[in-house]
Amino acid sequence: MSIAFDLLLALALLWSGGRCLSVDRLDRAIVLFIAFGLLMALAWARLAAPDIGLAEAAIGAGLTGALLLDAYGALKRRKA
Amino acid sequence: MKRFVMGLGALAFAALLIGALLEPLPVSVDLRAAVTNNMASSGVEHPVTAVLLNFRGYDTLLEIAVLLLALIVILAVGIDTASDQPRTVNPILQTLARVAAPLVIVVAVYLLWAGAFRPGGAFQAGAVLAAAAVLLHLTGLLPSWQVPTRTLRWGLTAGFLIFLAVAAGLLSQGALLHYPPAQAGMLILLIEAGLTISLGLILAGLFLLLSREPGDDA
Amino acid sequence: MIWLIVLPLVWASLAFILGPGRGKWLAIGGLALQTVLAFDLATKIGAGGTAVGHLVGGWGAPLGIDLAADGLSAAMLLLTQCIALPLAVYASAYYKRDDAAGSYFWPLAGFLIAGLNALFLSADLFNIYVTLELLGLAAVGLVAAGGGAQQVAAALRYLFATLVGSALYLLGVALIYGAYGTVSISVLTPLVTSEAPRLVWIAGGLMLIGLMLKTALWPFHFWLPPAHGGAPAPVSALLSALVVKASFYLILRLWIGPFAPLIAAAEWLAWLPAALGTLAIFWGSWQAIRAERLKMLIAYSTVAQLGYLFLIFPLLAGAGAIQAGVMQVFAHGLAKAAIFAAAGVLIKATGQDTIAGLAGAVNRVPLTLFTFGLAGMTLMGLPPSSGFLAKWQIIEAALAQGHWPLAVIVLAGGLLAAVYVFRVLRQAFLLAPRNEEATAVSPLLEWPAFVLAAASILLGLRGVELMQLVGIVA
Amino acid sequence: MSSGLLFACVGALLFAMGMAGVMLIAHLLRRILAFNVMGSGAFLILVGLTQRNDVPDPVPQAMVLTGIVVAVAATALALALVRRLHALTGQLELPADDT
Amino acid sequence: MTANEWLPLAVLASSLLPGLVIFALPEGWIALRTALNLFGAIAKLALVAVLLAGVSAGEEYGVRFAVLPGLDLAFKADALGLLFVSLSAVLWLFTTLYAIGYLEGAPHRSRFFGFFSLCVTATIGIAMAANLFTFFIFYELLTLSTFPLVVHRGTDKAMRGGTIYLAYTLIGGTALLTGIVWLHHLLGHTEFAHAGIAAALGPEYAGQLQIIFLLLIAGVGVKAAIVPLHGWLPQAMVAPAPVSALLHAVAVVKAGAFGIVRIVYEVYGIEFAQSLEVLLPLAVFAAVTIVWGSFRALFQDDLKKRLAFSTVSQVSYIVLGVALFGPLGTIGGLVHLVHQGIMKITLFFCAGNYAETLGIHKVSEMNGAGRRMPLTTLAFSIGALGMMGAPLTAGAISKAWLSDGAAAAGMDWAIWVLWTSSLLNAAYFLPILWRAWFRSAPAAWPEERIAARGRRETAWLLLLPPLVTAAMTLAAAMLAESPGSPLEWAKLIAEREYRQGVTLP
Repeated sequence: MSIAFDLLLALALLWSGGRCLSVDRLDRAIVLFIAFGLLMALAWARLAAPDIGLAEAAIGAGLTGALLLDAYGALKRRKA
Repeated sequence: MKRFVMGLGALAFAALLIGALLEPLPVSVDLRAAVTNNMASSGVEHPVTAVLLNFRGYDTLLEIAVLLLALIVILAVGIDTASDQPRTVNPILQTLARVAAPLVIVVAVYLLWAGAFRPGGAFQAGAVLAAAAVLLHLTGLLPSWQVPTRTLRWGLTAGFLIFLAVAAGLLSQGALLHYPPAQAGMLILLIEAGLTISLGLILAGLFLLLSREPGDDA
Repeated sequence: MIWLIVLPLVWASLAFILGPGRGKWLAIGGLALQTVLAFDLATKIGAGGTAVGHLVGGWGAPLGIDLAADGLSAAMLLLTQCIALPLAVYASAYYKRDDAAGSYFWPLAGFLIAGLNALFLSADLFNIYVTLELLGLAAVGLVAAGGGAQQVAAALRYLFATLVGSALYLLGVALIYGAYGTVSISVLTPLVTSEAPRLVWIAGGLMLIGLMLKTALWPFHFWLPPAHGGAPAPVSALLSALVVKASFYLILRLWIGPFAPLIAAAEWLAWLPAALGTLAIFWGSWQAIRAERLKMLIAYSTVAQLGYLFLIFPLLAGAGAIQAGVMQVFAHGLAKAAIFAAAGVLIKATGQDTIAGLAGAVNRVPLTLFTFGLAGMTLMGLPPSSGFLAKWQIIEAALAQGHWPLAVIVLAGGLLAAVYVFRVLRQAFLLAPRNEEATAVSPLLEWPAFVLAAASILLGLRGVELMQLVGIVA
Repeated sequence: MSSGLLFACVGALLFAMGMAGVMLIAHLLRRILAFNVMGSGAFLILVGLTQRNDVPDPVPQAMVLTGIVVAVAATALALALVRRLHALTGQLELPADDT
Repeated sequence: MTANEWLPLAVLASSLLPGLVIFALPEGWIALRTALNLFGAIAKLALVAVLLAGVSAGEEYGVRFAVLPGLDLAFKADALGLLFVSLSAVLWLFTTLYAIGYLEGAPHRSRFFGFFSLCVTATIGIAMAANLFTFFIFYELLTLSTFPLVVHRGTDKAMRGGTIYLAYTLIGGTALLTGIVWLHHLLGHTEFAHAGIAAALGPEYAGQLQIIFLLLIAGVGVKAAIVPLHGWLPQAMVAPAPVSALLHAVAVVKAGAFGIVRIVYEVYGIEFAQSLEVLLPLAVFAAVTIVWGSFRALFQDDLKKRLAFSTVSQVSYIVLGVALFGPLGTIGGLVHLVHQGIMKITLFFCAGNYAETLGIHKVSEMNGAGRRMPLTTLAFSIGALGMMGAPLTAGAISKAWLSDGAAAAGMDWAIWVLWTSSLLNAAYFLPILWRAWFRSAPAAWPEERIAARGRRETAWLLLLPPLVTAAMTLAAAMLAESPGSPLEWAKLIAEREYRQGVTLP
């Protein structure tokens, strides 16, 4: 069971990581990156590292994601 | 062509690395035991916090310096005058944020306190504080930052300076960050309290400074 | 020695609190104190003949982080403070009040110097990673500060190079920790053997490549010329003189430390950096000869001069190679700081950054041109100068071990350097039509540069103490 | 295979992917994403490899915490530069080698 | 530090310190600059006199500092070194006087005199170096300090000359450095010693030592302007007259020639060099240079260029003397080191006077110059006759000893070379004298800058130095046998350089 979950999580990580680098639209890439960060937080939990999980969710996915989204928004606004 | 070669190279590298990862390894040192044995004199009960603020506290000290430095660089890169456009604000959200903000602070304090014996600590607490600030900003309750005032600069730096002062003060004990076991818990809590505030401000600052709308060209 | 790390952190933070453009006196005072401390440390190690250590937190490796200073690190620390102090004086005159580029110079420079000192003192691979990031981000910030599009683009290029370099290094550290369970250099060194698992070889390769990227060794040099050539003069000087040397120091430290058994098992490995270094010398010199902007010429010269540092790797088996490398680090550090500072003066005096625009500069800023000439002597390796001693030592070590091609490369590189140095001097001696009245240049700009250049020459007359100090390697 | 080792291998793949991304992608925001993926890969390897017997080790965990904070600092800095570049030139890619 | 240690340093400092101070002086402080220059020059002469007295009494002067472990910056004031030091010190004084007159009112004099002093310091350093390492340091310093002098005028032509000069000397310096490091690697040191140091290596090193000899001689041969390494010398003529005078008579070419002397006698040792069979090729190159230089001089219309090719030829007299295996040749070569310096500096002073006073730059413009400037032309004539080896001039003494040396070494062809050269010398100098004395002057000089005032044909600071050096040319010949003459000093050196002791006629 846990092995299966790990494998699934691993695949999800690789997929989201790969897609966020290759997807066409920038906003989707950023959203995928945030998803990737959240999956990372899960992986940390699976690795018995809840501290990192918390930090990853808050900083890695949360803050970085917010920064990226904000940057994206600003760039789009200026282009417009 | 370049893409193909690079991709292939990366794949080969990953394969090589995974192959090597799967080989048996002669681990000679295991720090788990060392951490467990020294927990008693570390001043905290949570091993990760003990490593972070005591055993390898020096790393953390420099890491805070990196964070502060990043903030300064962001300030240094662009001194644009902002034209902070009013965002479309949902009044319900605003009310919600007003209620949430004090709650978030309580959560942060809890996380800070919890860090001593379970997952949590200054970083998470600081991140939560920063999240609150971002939330307030997004709901239009907190303007984005311009060049910070001196008070704010004190706030941003205080956590780092407290940490540095404690670290250097402990030189009297024979080494940098050499906590006497009896006072270790208190000193670490002091550092963490300082860090929580400064980290919250810095992390929020990363966002609030970046979200300045740069003018056309300074 | 711990104060060498704490002091710059303190003055950097205080300078930030004081506000934009302020804090130069704090910085100069702090640096003066640090210079004294570095001298003190070097004398102590030189007199005692052994390395000194400091167990942070009192735990000791492998649980805690150790700091250690042997002759090599003491020499690097000394160089750092001795270059930073005159440059601080220079910078205090360089940035005008309200100059956007200078608003945050002092805190950034403080963190940069703290990063350098912490790096030279650290004996813990992961801690070194943190110092590398401190150093790299501070350097990027200095390049970007208040600059135009070109400068920001250069900073971004530099940022990605340094981040990828750190990431490679970090992965190496992760693998080392996985394999041995420690990141302390002193604990690690006896554990690594030539029969180390494949993972350790990969780790070594990753770390060295990452550091070479940060040292801008050919072909990883692409980021250096725009960054060093585009930044304000005091920043270029700090970067070229010190920052790239830090990662070189680490390569050397790892090469003769934990990874020595691996390299002994595959001696041909040592020729790899030497070959890249050779290409760097020729490529960098060639680009410098072709450059049209003065600071680009100097930046390419840095690419070339860094090449010499990597020629010593095949020679490390014999005596004197480390000394030769350190002498070259000193020679290039002092001379390049002086020459970038001098270039800053020339640009201020002539109002342009082209070599063609230098005509007649000798009559306007003679002291600066003299500085340029002295530093140029060091770069060309002409005696009497520390650059000459460095080349002498490399050639001698090469001959002693029968690797005469290295000697030929060094000699040829010296001639190429002469071409690009004299390109500048020749232009400056040309008669110029008396055009616009000369811009007055502050003596606080001219003299620090001169002091640095003079130091690079004087070291060429007395290098004994330094070489003895460097001989004390832990 | 233990979860530790599994995630270490995932880390290796992520690192390689991120590295290829940093080198190949010209768009600066995406390059920042790639750098973050690369960093995450290194972190996974650090913890996963050490915990290949699934016994938690607080030391690498603390290191990764440090690393994450450093990475977010670097990301914020990079974003600041990218946004500045965009404000100055309207570009989101580095100019071809202008050396 | 004892007096015997600091005296050599004081000799160096007597030009170095004034030079450094002069750099810092504002352009307008003429009096202080002049005073410093003269003070330095006179102090140097006084110090040299003390050294000369000491060395002839058997005192040893020397001092050394460690630069790197096992590598010393070392000075010694021995008989050979002092020969060159005294020549430089004497001629520096006169050249300084001349330069003060020549550059009156010209721009950038602080820079000029600063580098001028550095250049003399480098020459003194070369003379007193006690090992090849120290020699090399000052040898390259000489290159660097003369470059700003060569390009002093800042014109495109000056730059071209300067660039060619640099290209030759820096490449030569690289060859020299290669040889020195190689030798240092083999021997572990490069100290100069009587009878040489290279002989300490076994016969299996003969091949390497021959290559090193080639590298070393090629390195110093550039400055000594041995054919085919002489190309820079005529190009460097763009420099102001005092610089040409100093470059040609004292500093640069003599540094090269002196280097050859040190390398042959005190690195290899004359006997060991003979056994390595490297002396004959050196003699052949010297002979070719002697003839080729004289031959090229015939066709130069530019006065300074003609003198330059003459220098090419004459400096190789010294080399030839050194390469002749035997004390007589040695004495001839060494004494010519001094004699050629005095004579050639006279000629360059005079050439400068013609150019500065009347604007004469070419041989074809010399008609009647003797009547307008009799004293200058008198000095010029003495110098020219000396170059030809006419009796009663210093040149005659050198040539006599060189011929005797060639005969003693059994190299009769060298005598023919000397005679050929003398004839060629006559062929390119006599027409000048004839034009100057016996042709009538043109209606107007090319550019008369200094008008004759009463009986003074030009500024006295320009006139005095060539007259003094011309007088010395005669004195060196007439007082050749008296104690303290260059010839007697050369004999002293020869006695010390040959291992078995020498019996001199």
